[in-house]
Amino acid sequence: MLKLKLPGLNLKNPIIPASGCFGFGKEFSELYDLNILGALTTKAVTKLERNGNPTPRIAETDRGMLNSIGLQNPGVDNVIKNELSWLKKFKLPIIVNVAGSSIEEYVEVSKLIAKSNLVNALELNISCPNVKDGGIIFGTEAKIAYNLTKAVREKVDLPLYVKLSPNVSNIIEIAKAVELAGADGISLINTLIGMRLDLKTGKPVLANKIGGLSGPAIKPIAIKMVYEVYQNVDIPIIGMGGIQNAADVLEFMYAGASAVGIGSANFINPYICPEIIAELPQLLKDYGFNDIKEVIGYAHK
Amino acid sequence: MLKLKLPGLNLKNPIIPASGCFGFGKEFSELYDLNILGALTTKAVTKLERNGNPTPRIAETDRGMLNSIGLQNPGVDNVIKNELSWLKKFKLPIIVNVAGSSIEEYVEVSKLIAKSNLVNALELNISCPNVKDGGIIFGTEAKIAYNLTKAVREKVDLPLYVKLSPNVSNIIEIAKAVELAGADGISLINTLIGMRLDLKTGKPVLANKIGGLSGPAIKPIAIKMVYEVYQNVDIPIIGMGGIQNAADVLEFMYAGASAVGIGSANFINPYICPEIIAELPQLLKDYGFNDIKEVIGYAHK
Amino acid sequence: MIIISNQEIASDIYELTLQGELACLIKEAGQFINILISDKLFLRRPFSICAVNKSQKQLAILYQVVGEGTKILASKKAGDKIDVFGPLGKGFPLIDNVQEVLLVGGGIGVAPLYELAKQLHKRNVKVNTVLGFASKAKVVYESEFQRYGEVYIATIDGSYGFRGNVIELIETKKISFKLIYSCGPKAMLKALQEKYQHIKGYVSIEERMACGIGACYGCSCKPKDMSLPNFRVCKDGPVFELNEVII
Amino acid sequence: MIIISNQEIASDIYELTLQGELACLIKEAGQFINILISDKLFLRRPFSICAVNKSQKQLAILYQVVGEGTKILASKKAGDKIDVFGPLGKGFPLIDNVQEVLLVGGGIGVAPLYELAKQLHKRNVKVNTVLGFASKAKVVYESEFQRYGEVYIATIDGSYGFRGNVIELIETKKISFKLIYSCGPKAMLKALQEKYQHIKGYVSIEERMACGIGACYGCSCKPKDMSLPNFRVCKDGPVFELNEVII
Ligand SMILES: Cc1cc2nc3c(=O)[nH]c(=O)nc-3n(C[C@H](O)[C@H](O)[C@H](O)COP(=O)(O)OP(=O)(O)OC[C@H]3O[C@@H](n4cnc5c(N)ncnc54)[C@H](O)[C@@H]3O)c2cc1C
Ligand SMILES: Cc1cc2nc3c(=O)[nH]c(=O)nc-3n(C[C@H](O)[C@H](O)[C@H](O)COP(=O)(O)OP(=O)(O)OC[C@H]3O[C@@H](n4cnc5c(N)ncnc54)[C@H](O)[C@@H]3O)c2cc1C
Ligand SMILES: Cc1cc2nc3c(=O)[nH]c(=O)nc-3n(C[C@H](O)[C@H](O)[C@H](O)COP(=O)(O)O)c2cc1C
Ligand SMILES: Cc1cc2nc3c(=O)[nH]c(=O)nc-3n(C[C@H](O)[C@H](O)[C@H](O)COP(=O)(O)O)c2cc1C
Ligand code: FES
Ligand code: FES
Repeated sequence: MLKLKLPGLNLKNPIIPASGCFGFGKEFSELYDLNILGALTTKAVTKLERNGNPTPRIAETDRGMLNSIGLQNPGVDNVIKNELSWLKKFKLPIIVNVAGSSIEEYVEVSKLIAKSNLVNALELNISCPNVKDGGIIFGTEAKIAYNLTKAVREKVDLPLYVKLSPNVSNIIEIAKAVELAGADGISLINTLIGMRLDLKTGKPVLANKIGGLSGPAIKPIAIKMVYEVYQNVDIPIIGMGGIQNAADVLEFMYAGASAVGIGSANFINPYICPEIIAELPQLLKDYGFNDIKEVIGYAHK
Repeated sequence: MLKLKLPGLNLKNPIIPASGCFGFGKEFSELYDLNILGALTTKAVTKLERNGNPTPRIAETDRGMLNSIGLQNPGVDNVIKNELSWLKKFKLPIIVNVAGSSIEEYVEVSKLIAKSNLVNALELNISCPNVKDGGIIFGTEAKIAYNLTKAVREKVDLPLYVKLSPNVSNIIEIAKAVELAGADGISLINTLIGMRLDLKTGKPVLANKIGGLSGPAIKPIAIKMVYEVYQNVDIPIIGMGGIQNAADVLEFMYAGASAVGIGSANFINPYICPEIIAELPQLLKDYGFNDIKEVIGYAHK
Repeated sequence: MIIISNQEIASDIYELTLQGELACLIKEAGQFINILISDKLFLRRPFSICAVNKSQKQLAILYQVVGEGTKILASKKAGDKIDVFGPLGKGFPLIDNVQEVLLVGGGIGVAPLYELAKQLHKRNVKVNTVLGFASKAKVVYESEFQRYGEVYIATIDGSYGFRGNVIELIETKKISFKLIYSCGPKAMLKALQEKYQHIKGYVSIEERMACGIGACYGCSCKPKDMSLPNFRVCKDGPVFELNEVII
Repeated sequence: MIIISNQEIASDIYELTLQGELACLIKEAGQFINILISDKLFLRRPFSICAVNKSQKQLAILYQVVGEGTKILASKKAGDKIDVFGPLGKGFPLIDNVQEVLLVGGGIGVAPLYELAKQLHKRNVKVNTVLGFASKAKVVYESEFQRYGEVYIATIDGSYGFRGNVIELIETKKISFKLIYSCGPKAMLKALQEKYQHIKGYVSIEERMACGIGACYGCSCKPKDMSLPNFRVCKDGPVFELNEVII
C-alpha cells in the first residue's frame, strides 16, 4: 500500500532521506537495513573534492537548525569509486545530489555519474545557500535555472529532479522553468537562509555567518510551496522541510508531494525513517486511505 | 540608557509593538500604561473599511503561527476619528501602518493621516501576504517598491518607514530601492508565506489557504535580513520577527536594528513589552554596554 | 494559577479546577480564560469558565481532548502551576424580570452554561436545561444541572436519554421558552438561530484565537446587520445575541 | 536511559549517572553520548562518557551548565528517563608496553580522562594526572583521579594548587612523560600541540555537532596532512593523535 513509481524510481514507500542529512548512507547502514527505505539521496557531489566552510557549521534555532556545511564532499571520482560502488549492494534507488560553481560543472558531474551506471536519478541542487560561487544563484533566477537544467538534460539520460530554493519571490516561475527545461521532477524545499548571533561575542554563531535553516520551523513555508507548485506543474514533487513524523509526511503528500525527503529529523532520531515507514500504513488507514497514491494532492481534490 | 532617536521618533526605549499585533492600542491600554513603550505601530489602515478574510484566520505552527487577517480595519476616516484621536492623549510616538491596493491608495491614505497631524511616522506595508490585490506585490519588485515609496514621499512630509517582505530573492535590492526613493527607515521583516493542512479534512486550516508565518520560527531569517540590509543602507532599521525576550532584542540590534517590533509575542504574554523594557537595562549591563546606542550594529564592529 | 484537580469525567472530557486571584475577577458566566498549556505550544488555548467559587478563589473548566494542547493539559496534575490569562470576553447577560429560561448546550458547550444556571437559580429564575451529546460516553454534568432545574438529555445515537439532537428534543417534548441561552457546535447554534428567529436569546460562539483580547482581529465574525463592522469573538463576545451574528 | 543521580559537584558542574543497556556497548574511554535533553530543544547535545560500570549497566558524565540545554539537564531528577544515543565516536587507544602516561585535563575536559585513568590503572600503567581549572570553585574529581595515581592541580587564579595553566605546571614541576592523553579547551590543546610536537599523544576535541555519527559533515576538522580529507570529529574522533589535527 506504500508503493509508488516516480520517474526512474521504483519506491517501496515515499520515504527518502534528504541530501546532506544522510551522507552516502554508510553511517546509517550501521543502524538499520537501508533496503527498507523508499530511496536514498546522497550528499551533494561536485567535480573536485571540497572541504566546505570553516567551523562552527551548526547552530540551533527555535525548532530548527542552521547549517553551513558548504558542500563538503570527496569529489565526483571518489564518490563513484568509494560511495556509489558501495551503495550498489543495496536494492535501493539511489539519487545523487549534484552541485557546482558553473553550469559546466553541473553537466560534467552529471555526465560522470550517469556514465557510472550506478544510480537511478540525479537531483540538481540549484539551491545551496552555503557557497558563494554556486548553488543558490542558479536557483533564484528562472532563466538560469532553465539554462542549467536544459544543459544537463541535453547531455544526460538519467531522470532529473531539480531541487529548488525557497529563498525566492516566485517559486512557481522557477518550477515552471525547470519543467520546461526537461526536469522529470522537483524537490522542494532546500533550506531558507538564516543567521544567529552569539550574544557574548556579538558575532554570528556560524563561521560562515549565514547558514541554511531546516527543521519544523520551516514546515509551513515548505507546505505552501509544495501546494502551489503542485497546481502549476505536471511533474512529480519530492516534498521536504521539517518532516518529523508520519503525520507530517501525510501533510506534504496532501499538499502535492509524491514522495518526501527526511532531512534534519535524522539527526534527532537516527531511526526516524524506519519508524515513519512502519507507522504510515496504520496512519493511512486511520484517515481512510487504502493506498498511498490516493493521498498525493488530496488537498486539491 | 535606553533612549534613542529615529527619524520622527523620540523613543524612550527601542520597544515598539508591531503592526497588527496591537490593534490601535486600546486593548493593551487596559492592561498597562502605553506611555512606557518606545512607540506604537497601528494595525494596517486602508482607504475604506475592510472586513478581511473569512475565518479561520489563525493557525498554530511549530514555534510560530499563521495569520490571514487580510487587513481588516475600519478605514482611514474612522481610524483618524476614533483611533488616532484617542491615541493623542498618550505621550508616545505613533506610527501608522498604511496598506492599499494601488499606489494611489497608499498616497491617499498617507496624505489623510499626515493631514490629521496626529501621528509621528508612517509605515508603508508593502508586504502583506494576505490580500490578493495589494500589499505584497508592491514589496517583491524593487521597481514597484521604489515607485510606491517615491509617490508617497512626494506628497507626504511625515517620516516614512517602509516595511519589507521577506518573501523575496533579494532583500538588499529592495531595501536600496526604497532608500533611494526617500524612505527614512526600513521595517524588517513582515511574515513569511506559509500554509498548514488539516489532516482530517485534507484542506488548508486557514480559510484563505495561505497565511503569514510569524514567531520564533522565523527569527533566524529575520536576523539574517536585518544583518544584510544594515550593511547596504544608511537609513535605520526597525527589526522584528520572532522576538520573545530581551535577549532577542539584543540579537536584532547587534544585527543592525535601531529599534525592534514585538509582534505575536504579545499574544502569548500580553505583558511582554513592559517586561522586556524592564529587563533591558540589566541585560545591557550584563553584556558590558552602557547605552543602547552602543548595541546597534554591534555584530558589524 | 494552581491546579486543584484535573479529572476525566467522561470519555476524553476533563474537569479542571484552578485556584488563583483571577477567579475573583470574573464578572459574568460565559467569560473565558486563555491558557498557555505548555511552552511546546506557541499559542494560548481558550476555554469557557464553567464554574466559579470566589470565596475559595477557584474556577473550573470542562475540556475535551481534541489535539496536542488538550492532550498535554490532560496530563497535568493537582499542584502543578499553569499560566492563565483572563477572565476575557463578554458573558451571558442576566435579564431582569424573566421567570423562566431555557439553556441549550451541545457537547463541551455545556461548560459556560453551568455557571449561568447557578446564577439564574440564585435569582430564582426557573432553569430548564437541554443538553445534547454524541453518545452516552460523552454525557457530562447531568446531575450538576439538575441542582438548578429540570434537565433533558439527548444523544445522537440514542445511547442515553432522547435519541436525536437538541432541537428535536425541544420540539418533541414541546418545551416552551421566552429566553434561550446556548453554547455548542456551530451547526447546532445555526439550527437554533434558524428555528427561533423570533425569540430572544444568547449564544456563545467559538473562533480560532490568537490574542484573546481584541487586538489581532483573528477571531472575526460577521454581524447580521451588514452596516456594522465585524465583531471580534474574543472581545465583543464570545456571547452574542442569538440573531445578531452570522454563525 | 534512567537517571540514577544528578548532582552538582562543583560550581555549575554536575555529575550525571545513567543506567541502561547502552552502558554495555561502550568500547573505549573517550567515546561520547548524544542526549536529547528536552523536546524544547531541537538538537541533541554531546557529552563525553566519564565513567562506565558495565556490571551495573551504568555510565556517568560530567557536564558544565553553559546554555539552555545543560540548564534543563541540571533540573532533571533521579528516576527521570532520558533519550540517549550512543556510544559514539572513537576513544583513546590503549598503547601496549607503555609503563607511564600523563593525563592532562582542562576544566570539564577532565571527564573522558577519568574512565581512561581507571582502565590504564587496571593495566598497571602508572598514571600521572595534571588538571587545570579556572578557580577552586571549579575543581572536580581530584580525589577520584588520586585513586589511580599522582594528581597535580593548577588553577588560573591560584585559588587552589598551582597558580597558572597546566603547561606551566608541567614545566615547573618538571613532569616528564612519553605518552600524553588530553582533553580540554581548544587553547589548551593547541598549546600542548605546539609544546610537545615530538611526543606521542592523543587529544579529544569538540566541535558543534548535529548528527553525531558522521553523516552531516557538521563537525569537520582539518588534518595537518593537507592531502587528507577533512576529519569528522564525531566519527573519526573525538580522539585524535596529538599532532594529526589542526586545532
Ligand atoms: C471562547 C472559546 C471558548 C472555548 N471553550 C471551550 C471549553 O470550555 N472546552 C473545550 O473543550 N473547548 C473550548 N474551546 C475550544 C478550545 O479552545 C479548543 O478545543 C482547544 O484550543 C484545542 O486545542 P488543542 O491544542 O487540543 O487542539 P489543536 O487543534 O491542536 O489546536 C490548534 C490551534 O487551534 C486552535 N483551536 C482549535 N480548535 C479551536 C476552537 N474550537 N476554537 C478556537 N480555537 C481553536 C487552538 O487555539 C490552537 O491555536 C473554546 C474555544 C473558544 C474560542
Ligand atoms: C564530543 C563532545 C564531547 C563533549 N563532552 C562534554 C562533557 O563531557 N561535558 C560538558 O560539559 N560538555 C561537553 N561537551 C560540550 C557540550 O556538548 C556543550 O557544552 C553542550 O552541548 C552545550 O549545550 P547547551 O544547550 O547548554 O548550550 P547552547 O550554547 O545553548 O548550545 C547550543 C548548540 O551548540 C552546541 N554546542 C554548544 N557548545 C558546544 C561545544 N562546546 N561542542 C559541541 N557543541 C556545542 C550544542 O550542541 C547546541 O546545538 C562536549 C562536546 C562534544 C562535541
Ligand atoms: C546539515 C545539512 C546538510 C545539507 N546538505 C544538502 C546538500 O548537500 N544538498 C542539498 O540539496 N540539500 C542539502 N540540505 C538540505 C536538505 O536536504 C533539506 O532540503 C532541508 O534540510 C529541509 O529538510 P529538513 O527540514 O527535513 O531538514 C542539507 C541540510 C542539512 C541540515
Ligand atoms: C495577527 C497578525 C497581524 C498582522 N498585521 C499586520 C499589518 O496589518 N501590517 C503589517 O505591516 N504587519 C502585520 N503583521 C506582521 C507583524 O507586524 C510582524 O512583522 C510579524 O508578525 C513578525 O513579527 P513577530 O514574529 O514578532 O510576530 C501582522 C502579524 C500578525 C501575527
Ligand atoms: S483573538 Fe485577537 S482579536 Fe480575538
Ligand atoms: S556531527 Fe554530523 S558528521 Fe559529525
